[in-house]
Amino acid sequence: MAYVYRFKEFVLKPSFLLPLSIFIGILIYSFIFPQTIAINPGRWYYAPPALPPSSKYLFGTTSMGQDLFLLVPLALRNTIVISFVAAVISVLIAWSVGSIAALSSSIVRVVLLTLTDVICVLPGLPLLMVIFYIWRDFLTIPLIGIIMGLIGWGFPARAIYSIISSLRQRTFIYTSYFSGLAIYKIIVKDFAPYLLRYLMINVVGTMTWAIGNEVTASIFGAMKMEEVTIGTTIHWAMYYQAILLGLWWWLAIPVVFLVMFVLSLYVLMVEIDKYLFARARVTWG
Amino acid sequence: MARDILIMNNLDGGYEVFIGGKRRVFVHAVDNVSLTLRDSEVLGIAGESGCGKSTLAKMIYGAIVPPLLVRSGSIFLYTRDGNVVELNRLSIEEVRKKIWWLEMSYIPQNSMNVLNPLKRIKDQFINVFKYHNMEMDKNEVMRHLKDILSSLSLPPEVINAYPHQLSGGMRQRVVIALSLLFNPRIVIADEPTTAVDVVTQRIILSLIREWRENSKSSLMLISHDMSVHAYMDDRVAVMYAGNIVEVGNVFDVFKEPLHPYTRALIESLIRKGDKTIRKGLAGQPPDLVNPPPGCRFHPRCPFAMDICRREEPPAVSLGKDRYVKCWLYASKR
Amino acid sequence: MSINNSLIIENLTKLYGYGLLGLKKFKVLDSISLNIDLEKPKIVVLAGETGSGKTTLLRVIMGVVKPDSGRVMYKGYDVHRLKGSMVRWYRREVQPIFQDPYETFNPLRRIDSYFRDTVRNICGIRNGDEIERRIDEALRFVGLSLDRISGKYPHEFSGGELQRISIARALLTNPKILLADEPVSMLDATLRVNILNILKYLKEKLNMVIIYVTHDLSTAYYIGDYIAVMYRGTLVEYGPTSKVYQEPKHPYTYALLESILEPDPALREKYPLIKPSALEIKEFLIYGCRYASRCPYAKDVCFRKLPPFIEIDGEYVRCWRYTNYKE
Amino acid sequence: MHPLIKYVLQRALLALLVIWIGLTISFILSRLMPFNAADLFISRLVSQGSALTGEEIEVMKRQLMELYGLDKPIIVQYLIFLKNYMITGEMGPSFAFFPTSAREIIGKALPWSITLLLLASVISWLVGNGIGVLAALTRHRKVSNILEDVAIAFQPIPFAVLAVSFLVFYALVLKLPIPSGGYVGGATAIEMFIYMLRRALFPLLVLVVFGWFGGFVSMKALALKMREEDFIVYSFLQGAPTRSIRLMIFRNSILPQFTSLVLGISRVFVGSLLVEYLFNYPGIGYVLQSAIANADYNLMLGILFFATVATALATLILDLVYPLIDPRIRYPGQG
Repeated sequence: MAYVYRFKEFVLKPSFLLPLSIFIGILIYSFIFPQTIAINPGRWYYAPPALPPSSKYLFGTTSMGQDLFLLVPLALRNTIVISFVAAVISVLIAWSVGSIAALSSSIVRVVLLTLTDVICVLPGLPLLMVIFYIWRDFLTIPLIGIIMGLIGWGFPARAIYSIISSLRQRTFIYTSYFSGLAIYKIIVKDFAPYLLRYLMINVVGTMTWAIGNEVTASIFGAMKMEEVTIGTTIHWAMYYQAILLGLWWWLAIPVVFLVMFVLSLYVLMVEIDKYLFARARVTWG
Repeated sequence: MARDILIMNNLDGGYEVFIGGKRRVFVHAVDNVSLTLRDSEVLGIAGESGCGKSTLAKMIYGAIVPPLLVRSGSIFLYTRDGNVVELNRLSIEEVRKKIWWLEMSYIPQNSMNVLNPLKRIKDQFINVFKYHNMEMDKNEVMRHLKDILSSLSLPPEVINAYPHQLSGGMRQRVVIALSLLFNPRIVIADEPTTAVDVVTQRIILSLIREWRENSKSSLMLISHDMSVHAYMDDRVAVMYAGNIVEVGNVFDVFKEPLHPYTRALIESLIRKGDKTIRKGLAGQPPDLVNPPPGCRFHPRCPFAMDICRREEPPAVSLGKDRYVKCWLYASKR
Repeated sequence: MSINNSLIIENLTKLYGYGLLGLKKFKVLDSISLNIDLEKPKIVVLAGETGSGKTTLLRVIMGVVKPDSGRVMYKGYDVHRLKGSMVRWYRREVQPIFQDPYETFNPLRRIDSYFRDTVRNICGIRNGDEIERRIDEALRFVGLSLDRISGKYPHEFSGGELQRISIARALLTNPKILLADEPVSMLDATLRVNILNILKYLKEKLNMVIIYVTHDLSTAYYIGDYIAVMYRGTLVEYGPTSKVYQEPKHPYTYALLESILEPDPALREKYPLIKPSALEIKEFLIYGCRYASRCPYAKDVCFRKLPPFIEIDGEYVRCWRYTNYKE
Repeated sequence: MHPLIKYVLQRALLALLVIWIGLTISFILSRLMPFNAADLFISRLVSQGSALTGEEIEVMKRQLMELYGLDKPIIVQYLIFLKNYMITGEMGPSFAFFPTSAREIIGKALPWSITLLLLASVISWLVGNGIGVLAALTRHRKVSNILEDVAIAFQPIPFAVLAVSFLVFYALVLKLPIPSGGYVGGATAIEMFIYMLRRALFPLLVLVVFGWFGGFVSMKALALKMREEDFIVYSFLQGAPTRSIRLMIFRNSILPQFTSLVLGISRVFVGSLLVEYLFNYPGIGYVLQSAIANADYNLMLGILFFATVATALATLILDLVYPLIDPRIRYPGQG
């Protein structure tokens, strides 16, 4: 006897609705809201400096006279774009390398797996910091993401490799073969549902990894400091001694938004995963 | 006549499961079962998978771990020193210390996968001594071990091996050796030979048979395969959807199966050198959450009558040691 | 027997590696030759213990495992050298049934998608109504119908049902040969007979050849017309089932027949006790007869040289006892 | 050749390969800088009016030329670079702390970092796995579920964010001072070590407080699954006392976690760089920050090299040790 997890039931669950609305809210605030304001929120001294949150400046202002209510969405947007680009690039590389390694002959496989091992072992963050620092004058927001993607595909590629190699051994692949499916169709029909799940985990995992790297590198100052991101905002706050001066909002507001974004993304992923895979689960028997 | 050493009265239980984390249902796997096990006999429990055989074995052994739940019934055991204990009144600590492995041991289902992968075979044996606080000289233990292993045709090198280094059949024999370690008076074997091929099955069954004939212990053998019962049993009990539907001497049951289910089980067997078309049993055992009313077998029974659909049949005693739970043999109301 | 209407297995050898990087090899299949003519419907049983190579042989015939030497000829074509549309043709002619019904279908895919794929891709039928008619027809052979299965996932069926569904899917292409890999070993005894009866019925009704792999010699006799007994990668005996059962020629076949348990308590005292031999990779590495170390008739030559596969009145056997080999 | 030796060699080769690739990347980076390092920095030093004599500037120029071999063909430059790093260990001068060499600065900071790193990764691994197994076995389901919720909620948050939040909390809510102070001169090794431990206490606390989630979550899941394993149930039925069963569950589920211990070292490495900087702990992270603040490329490349060597060695050790602990995984070709 199986329990069928219905779509409606899943969508109406509070544990799905709440993170979904937070997620959408943050996206609106960070992507649509900045389009509606005329001034560049990164500019200095368009607001009085170092004001605590009030009804006029909802999230307070920085020592350089920036309104955090206007600054944070821009920073959030840039950070999200960086992490998303990094995730897309790393997933593309990881999936091609992992699946080619799993499906090809021994020499290609050994070469690709060794390459993957090397990428896994290379210390990502120090490398990124050096790269970012040397080319800080040439960096753009998408480029930061691309560079992170080029370095962060090691562990996902390893996972994809092992998933595909074990899927290959399953009997139902033979059934599909004898149902007249060509190899690429077997990959689409039989592998895809399993891989889809991992794709989701992969994208979310790489995004949080990239966010972490962006913030850490920025705190060290190894980043294009003129770009407004969550990391650079924190960096400047610390650079101008926000803690000593007691300007807690300068640090707390960006951090709170970032945490809300990461957590809502993570919970959404967990819930969608539960729904997709409840179908295949037999509750008892 | 041999003495009864294990008496089960009106055992009733099953699994409490949550479906989708919400609805709570009760899977009624064992429904009002009474049985006795005698001194020095092999009692077989037959039936398809999903009929509650393994659950019954767990209940008798006392392996009551949630979600398994015993709702009523009692089990009496005549111990080695002549006392009678009611097993389900004892605390789990007492059962663990005094009953398990000393009076009664257990060969679990898929026994080739029950050994600790990180321990050498000899340490797994030594651990059992430790569990029961037995002080033994190390050399003596080793000698004893080698004896037991060689009686199951296992080479002595086995004791230093890790489980993954042995073949499936060898691991199964190691588990049997473990269960016979203290020469218990009762062994409960739950499908000891499923998942092995016929040759290995034959080997394992002959080894168990040989051991039992020497030790005069009692064996309760659970298997869905009737030819295993024909080879091993003294008495056989047939179980269907949580009920014992027929009990009897193995020769009588195979010669003249009474319950339509028993008949179907035996008729579906293929004999060596027989090409005549056999009939299998259509359908499958019922859902134990909502079993059919009346006799649970009636939807699959070729002799089903009106009364079978309404009322549960009584257990009818037919001669010595022979019980059948079927309206065909009851005085119809 | 014509080449154009038979399945000919010629001198098939398959090596598997073990040890470091798989550099040491042993033969999972060693010089197997077998001719099966496709004129008359028949069931050929491949029998043997775990590790006898019977499933590997079946996979080689399916074309999904490549042999290291030797070949499989189907109707005059080498199965492993088919190209383009001939691959599709071979998949239409030969269809498999697998051992574990729960592994046969992807748990995340609906059952009927397999049926539609098969009809569309292998039979080349595009018309929706015609597809449904074909599927329903095939399912009726095994006592099911399209309505019963459409839109459902594998976990909504019992093992017996899934195995029947698996057979029905194989029937869609109207295959000449059905390759059944222990289709009943995971099922209850009561359900086994049903599946076996379906296979028997199909053989007659659809004029098919079924190659049936099993380790259970009693079902082998029930269903088989011919039997091939395998031991540790070699084919030791092949012949009509009744002949092999009445007078087994190879000592291993004899031992295997002895191990059958009869469902009759009256017979049990007659069974001899069998002592086990540890299944060892060593037995694969012997140059001679693999059974030599367990054989009561073993001579020196048995350990050194693989016996030839010789014919004795309609049966084939691989044993030195039936040759006039002198040392 | 004995398969074991072959395996060890294979793994060691992989480690060397990683180090080599790391070095090559460093070389490419130093060559692809959008400016000529040597000229730029000498001119910068001079323009800053630093009190360098002409002689010192000459020395620095010579050292840089030697290190990079700037006047030779690119292949020769590459070989010289490899030789300098891998064989002589010469990394050239630090721009910011001239005339101290980069190697000397890193060498001074390294013991501090390694102490912190090892302590942090081992302690947070122990804490995470220890609580994890207890949470799986405890009868107090509520407590263990709350712990799990906390861990799951914190797990996806990047460590940098947690560390900064902690700093804000520590300085603004608790109003406590941030410890400072660096190397002490003239102390004995033992005094030095004790001082080091005292200084490490605070960053260590941060690393452990936010470092146990991963270990906890996976260990709890593993131990819960282990509890249902056939061999555990079988031991229970054999009459094993609860204590033995708990020990067995612990032993069997801790094994796969060794992988995460070593992987954890590289994760903690990133965290410790940050914590060292945030809490003024005089380790590699602190040095890295000043290298960045002073545009000291040579020092940055040196740190990158050390980081590569460290992770490569840690992975190598894991690969070699793991089969010793788990009998199921033998070195290939063995038994």
